[in-house]
Amino acid sequence: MANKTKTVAEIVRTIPDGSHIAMGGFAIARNAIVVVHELIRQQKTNLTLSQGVAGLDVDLLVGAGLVSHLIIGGGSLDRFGPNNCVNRARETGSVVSHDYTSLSICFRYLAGALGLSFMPIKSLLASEVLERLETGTAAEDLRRMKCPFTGEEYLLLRSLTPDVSFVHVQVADREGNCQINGPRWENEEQAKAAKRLIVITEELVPTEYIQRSPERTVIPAHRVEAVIHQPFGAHPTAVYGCYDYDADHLKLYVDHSRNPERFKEYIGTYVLGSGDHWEYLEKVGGLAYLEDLRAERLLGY
Amino acid sequence: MANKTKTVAEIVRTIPDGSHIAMGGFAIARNAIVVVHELIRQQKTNLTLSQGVAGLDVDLLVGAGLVSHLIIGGGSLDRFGPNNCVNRARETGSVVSHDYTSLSICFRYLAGALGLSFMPIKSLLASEVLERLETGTAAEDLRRMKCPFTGEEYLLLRSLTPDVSFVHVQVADREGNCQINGPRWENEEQAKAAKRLIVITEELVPTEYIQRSPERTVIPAHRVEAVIHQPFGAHPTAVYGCYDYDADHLKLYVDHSRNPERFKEYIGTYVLGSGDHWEYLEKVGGLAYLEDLRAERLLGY
Amino acid sequence: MTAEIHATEIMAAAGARELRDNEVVVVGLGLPQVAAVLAKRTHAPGLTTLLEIGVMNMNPKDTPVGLADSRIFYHATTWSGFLDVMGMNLHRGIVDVGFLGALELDRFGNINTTLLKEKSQKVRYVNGSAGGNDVASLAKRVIVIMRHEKRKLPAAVAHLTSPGFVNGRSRSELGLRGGGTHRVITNMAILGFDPETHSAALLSVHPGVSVEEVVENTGFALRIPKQLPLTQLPSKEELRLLREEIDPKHIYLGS
Amino acid sequence: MTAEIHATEIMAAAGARELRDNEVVVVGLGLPQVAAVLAKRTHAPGLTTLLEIGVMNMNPKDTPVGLADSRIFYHATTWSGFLDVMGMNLHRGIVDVGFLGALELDRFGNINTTLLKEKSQKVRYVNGSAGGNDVASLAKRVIVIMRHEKRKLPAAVAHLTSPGFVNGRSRSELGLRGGGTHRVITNMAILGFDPETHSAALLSVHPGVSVEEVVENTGFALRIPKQLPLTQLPSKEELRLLREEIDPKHIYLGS
Repeated sequence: MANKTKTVAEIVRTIPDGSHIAMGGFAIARNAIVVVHELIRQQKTNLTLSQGVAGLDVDLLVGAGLVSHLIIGGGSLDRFGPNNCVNRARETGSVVSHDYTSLSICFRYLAGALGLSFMPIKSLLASEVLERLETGTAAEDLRRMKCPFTGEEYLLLRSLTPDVSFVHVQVADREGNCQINGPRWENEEQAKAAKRLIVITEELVPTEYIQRSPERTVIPAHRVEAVIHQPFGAHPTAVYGCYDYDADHLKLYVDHSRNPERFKEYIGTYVLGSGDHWEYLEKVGGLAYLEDLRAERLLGY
Repeated sequence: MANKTKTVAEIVRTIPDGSHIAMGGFAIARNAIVVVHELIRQQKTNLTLSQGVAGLDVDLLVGAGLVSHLIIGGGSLDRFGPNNCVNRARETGSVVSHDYTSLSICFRYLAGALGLSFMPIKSLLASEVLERLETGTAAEDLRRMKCPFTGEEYLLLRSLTPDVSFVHVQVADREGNCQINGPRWENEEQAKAAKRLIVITEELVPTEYIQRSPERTVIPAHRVEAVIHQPFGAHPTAVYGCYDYDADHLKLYVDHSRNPERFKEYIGTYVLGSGDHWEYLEKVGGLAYLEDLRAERLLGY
Repeated sequence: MTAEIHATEIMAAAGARELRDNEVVVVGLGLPQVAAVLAKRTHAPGLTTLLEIGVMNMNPKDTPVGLADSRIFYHATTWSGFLDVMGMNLHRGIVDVGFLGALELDRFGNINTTLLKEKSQKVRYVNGSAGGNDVASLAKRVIVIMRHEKRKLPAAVAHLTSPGFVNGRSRSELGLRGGGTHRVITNMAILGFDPETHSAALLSVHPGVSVEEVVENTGFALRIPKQLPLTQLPSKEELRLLREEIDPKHIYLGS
Repeated sequence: MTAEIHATEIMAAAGARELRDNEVVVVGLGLPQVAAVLAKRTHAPGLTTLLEIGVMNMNPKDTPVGLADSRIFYHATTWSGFLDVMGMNLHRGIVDVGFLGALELDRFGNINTTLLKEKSQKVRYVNGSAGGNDVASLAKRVIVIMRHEKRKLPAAVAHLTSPGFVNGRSRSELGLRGGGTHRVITNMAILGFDPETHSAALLSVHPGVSVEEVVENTGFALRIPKQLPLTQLPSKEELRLLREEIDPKHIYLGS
C-alpha cells in the first residue's frame, strides 16, 4: 500500500505560478487554511482560483495578492461579513472575476469530472450574471443551444478541469481514500474534475477503517496524489464533527480585512510570522484554546 | 411524519398498462421480485422497461408477456445463464428492444435526474449498437453534435424519465429515506429521474436511525411515494448484507426459462400459485431454508 | 401584545404561511430559514427543507450563523451536495418554493445580491449569486424576505443577479422554467405580482403601517387594491416558537 | 510441471503481466477479474481495480459468480455506482486498461458480445454490451481474454458491439477516445495489433502450441513475425495464488 502522506510545504513547492487551483471550502467551513497559508508563505503568483461559494480561503489568497483570476459562484464569511479582500479586488480591478452561480460552477466541475467538454444548464439565462460573462473574457466558456429533442433553449458551460484541487476532509487513509462528514457541497465533482488532487485530513486512519464502510468513500485513493495530515488544518473555519468555527478569530480577521494595511498586519502576524501551521495554532491560542472549539460529540459542532 | 408504507398489491394497482417502469436490479442482485410477481399476478400489459443491466426481474416480466418495449444496457443472470426470456423475445420480435450500454443508460437517467433534456457521451460511437439504434425507433432519442468548445464529436442522448421506478434497498424509514449497502449501480440516477418512485425495503427503521448517518441517505423521503416493507423481497436474487442469491432456485429458474412451456409452469407454480410474497417464500422452502441464505455478518453474503 | 411584536417576527410568520404542507423548499440564510423552520413546526410538518450545500430536513439547534454552520444542518435526514440539492431537486423541477433574501428588488421582482452603486457610481461588491440565481431561475415560486427601504426597492436593480420578470416579460418568454418572484415580504407589507403585467402590487400592509408609508418607502409604482387587508400577525404559539426555540438569541429576529 | 498447467492459468498469468503497477483497470467477469487480482497480489500491488457496478479495489473472497455477487466486492475500498466508475473514471479518461471477454473478435479487434448468427442466419441473442462498449470506447488500452476458436475469431464479427479499429481505421478517425484493442489473450496465443494497419498480429504462442494450430483456429489472416517467442508460463507462486487463493473451486480456471 502506498503511503502518500506529504508535508504541506513539499506539496506547495510543486505548484507552479499561474496554476488554476480549486479550493474545497464553503464560506467558513472546511477551508484548506493550512494550504492557503503555505501558498502565501511561498509567495505563489498569478493564480486562478475556482470554487462554488468562496470563503476565507479565497479571501486570504486574493488579499495576499497571489490571485489574478477568479471563477466562483459567490461567497461570504456568513454572518461574520463579506469577503472584503475579494470585493476590493473586484472593485479595483486587480482580479478578473468570472462570477457564476453555485449550480453552474458545480455543473462545470461535473462536466470535468465526467470527461465531458460541456454541460447544459437552465439557470443564468436572462440575468446580468450571464450578460457580464458573455460580454467579458468568459465568453469563450459559454454558448447558447437549443435542445435537439425538445427545442428548449440551454446555456452550454465549458467544463472546468483545475490543475490542482485541495479538499479538506475529516478522515483519510495514507493512500488517499477519504470520507467527508456533513454536507459536501461540490467537493466530489471538484475533486474528480481536477488534474491533480491533494487532500488535507484531520485524521489519518488505517485502510481497514475505510473498508468497514466503503459506501462512505467519496474520494478514492487512486485519484489522490498526496495526503496532508493536519489537525485543526482548517482553523478558523469549521470542520463538522471535529471543531467549530472560531468566532473570535473570524471577527478579528474581518476587522483586519476591511483595510489593506491592517490585512497586511494580519498576514504578517499569523501567516508569514508562523513558520508552519503548528506555530500558527500556538499563536491563535494554543492547545487549551483550541480544545474549547472541539466539537461536542453528540452535536457535531 | 408521514407513514408511506403500502402493500405491494395496493401499489401495483396504481400502475397503468403501458407504463414505463424502471427496475432497480442488476443481474442477480437487489431485484424487486416482490413487485415483479405482483405485476404478473395483476397481468399488466404493454409495459416499457428500462434498466442498466437487466436481470431476473426483467426476464420474468418479459417471459410472462407483460412487456412490449425494453430500454436496457445489457443483462444476464451471471454464471447461471443468459436472460433466456429476453433473448427469445428479441429473436421472435415480440419485444422491441433498444439495446444501449451501462454508461449510456446511466447518462440518460442522469439527464432525467438533473432535469436536463439531453446528455452528451463519447461511447456508442462507431459501433453497431449505435447503428441499430439510429436506424430503428430509437433514432428520435439520439443526435450527433460537435462540442462548440473543442470541436469533438459527441452523441447526444435524450433523457429518460420513467413513469415509475422500483428500487430495492436494505434500509428505509416509513417516510422513505433510504440507505443502500454495497454498490449502487445506477440506482440513484434512475430513482431521481423517475416521475414516481417506490422503494422496497428489507428493513424498516425509525427516522432517528437515518439521522445518525445522513451521508448514507441515497434516496431522500420527499422523492418517495411509497415504501413497501418486504423481507426477502428480492429472493432469489442477493441483497448485500441481508442474504445471498439462492443458487438452487436460480438454476431451477434457468432450467425452466429455456423453454416457453416450462417457463409457464414456473410462473404457474411460484407466481400465480402464490397469493403473495409470503406464500412464495413458503413455497421456495420456508423459514429454515431462507435462514440458510442469510448473510454472514462479517462477510456480508 | 401586538405592540411588542417585532416586524421581523411578522415577516417570519408571513413567510411561514406562504408555505403549504408537503412542499419542497430551498432555503437561504437568515429569515428564510427561520420562516421555513416555523412552518415545519406548525402547519406544515411535511415540509421538506433543502439547503444548497447538501442538506435536507435540518432541525437547527441553537442559532446558526450561516449555511456552512453545523448548527443549521443538525439532525438532518440527508447530507449530500450541490449536485443533489441544486441539480437533482432544483434543476429537476421539483422545488416548489425558493426562499431568498435581496440587497435590491425591482418592480418586476428582479433581485440583486451582487453589488451596490453609490451615488458617485462607485461600485461596492457584495456576495454575488451563490445559489440565488439558480433558485430564481428554477423554483416554481420565489419568496423574497427583505427590509422595506426606498433604496432597496428601486425602479431597476443596479445588477440583475436573479431574474424575476425581466422587463415585464413572462417566464417562458425569458426561457426560464421556474415561476418567478411570487411574494416579497418586507417589514412593512407583503407584495405580489400582477399575472398580466408582472409588476409589483401591494397585497397587505402590516398592522400599524399606512399605505402612504409603504409608497414613500418604495422606489417604484405599486398597484394598490381598493380593499387592502392587514397582514395577519403571528399567533402566540408562533411567537413562542420563534422566540424560545428557533431564534432564542434574536440573531435574525431583532430584539 | 509444465504439462500440468491449464491453458486458462497461462491466460490468467499472461493477462496479469499486461498490467503495470499503479494502473487503473476496469475488470469484467471471469478470467479478467482473476488476472487483475493475480497482478495485484504479485507485481502490481498498487493496481486499482474497478467494477462497473461501483466497486474499487475488491479483495474477492471465495469464488464470485458475477459482478453482482458480494463475494467479488468483499473488502473493497469504495462502493459507489456506474456514474462514479464508468462516468468519473472511465469517461473521465483515467482508466488505463479495460479487461474484456468476447463472444467473437475480428482482425481489427472489434468485439461482439450481443448475438451469434447460426448457419441458417438465425440470430441467437446473448448478453449485449453492458459496460463492454463503454470500456472499448474509452479505456486507454483494451485487453481481451477469450477462447481461441475459428468461429470466435472471424474475419468480421456478426455484431460490432464494442469497437476496436473498425474497418482498420484509427481511433481518432473513428471519433473514439480510448486506444482500442491492444492484446487478445487466448488459450493458444497472444495477439497484438499492427500500429499502421491496425490488423491482428501473432505476438507469442503458448508452449506446446504450434503456429499452424493457431492459424488453423483463426478465422482471419494473422501477421506472423519471423521470430515468434513462446508465451511465458505462470510461475510457481502465480500458480499457487491462482489455485489456492483466487479460484480454489476452479470455476474460472478449468480443472
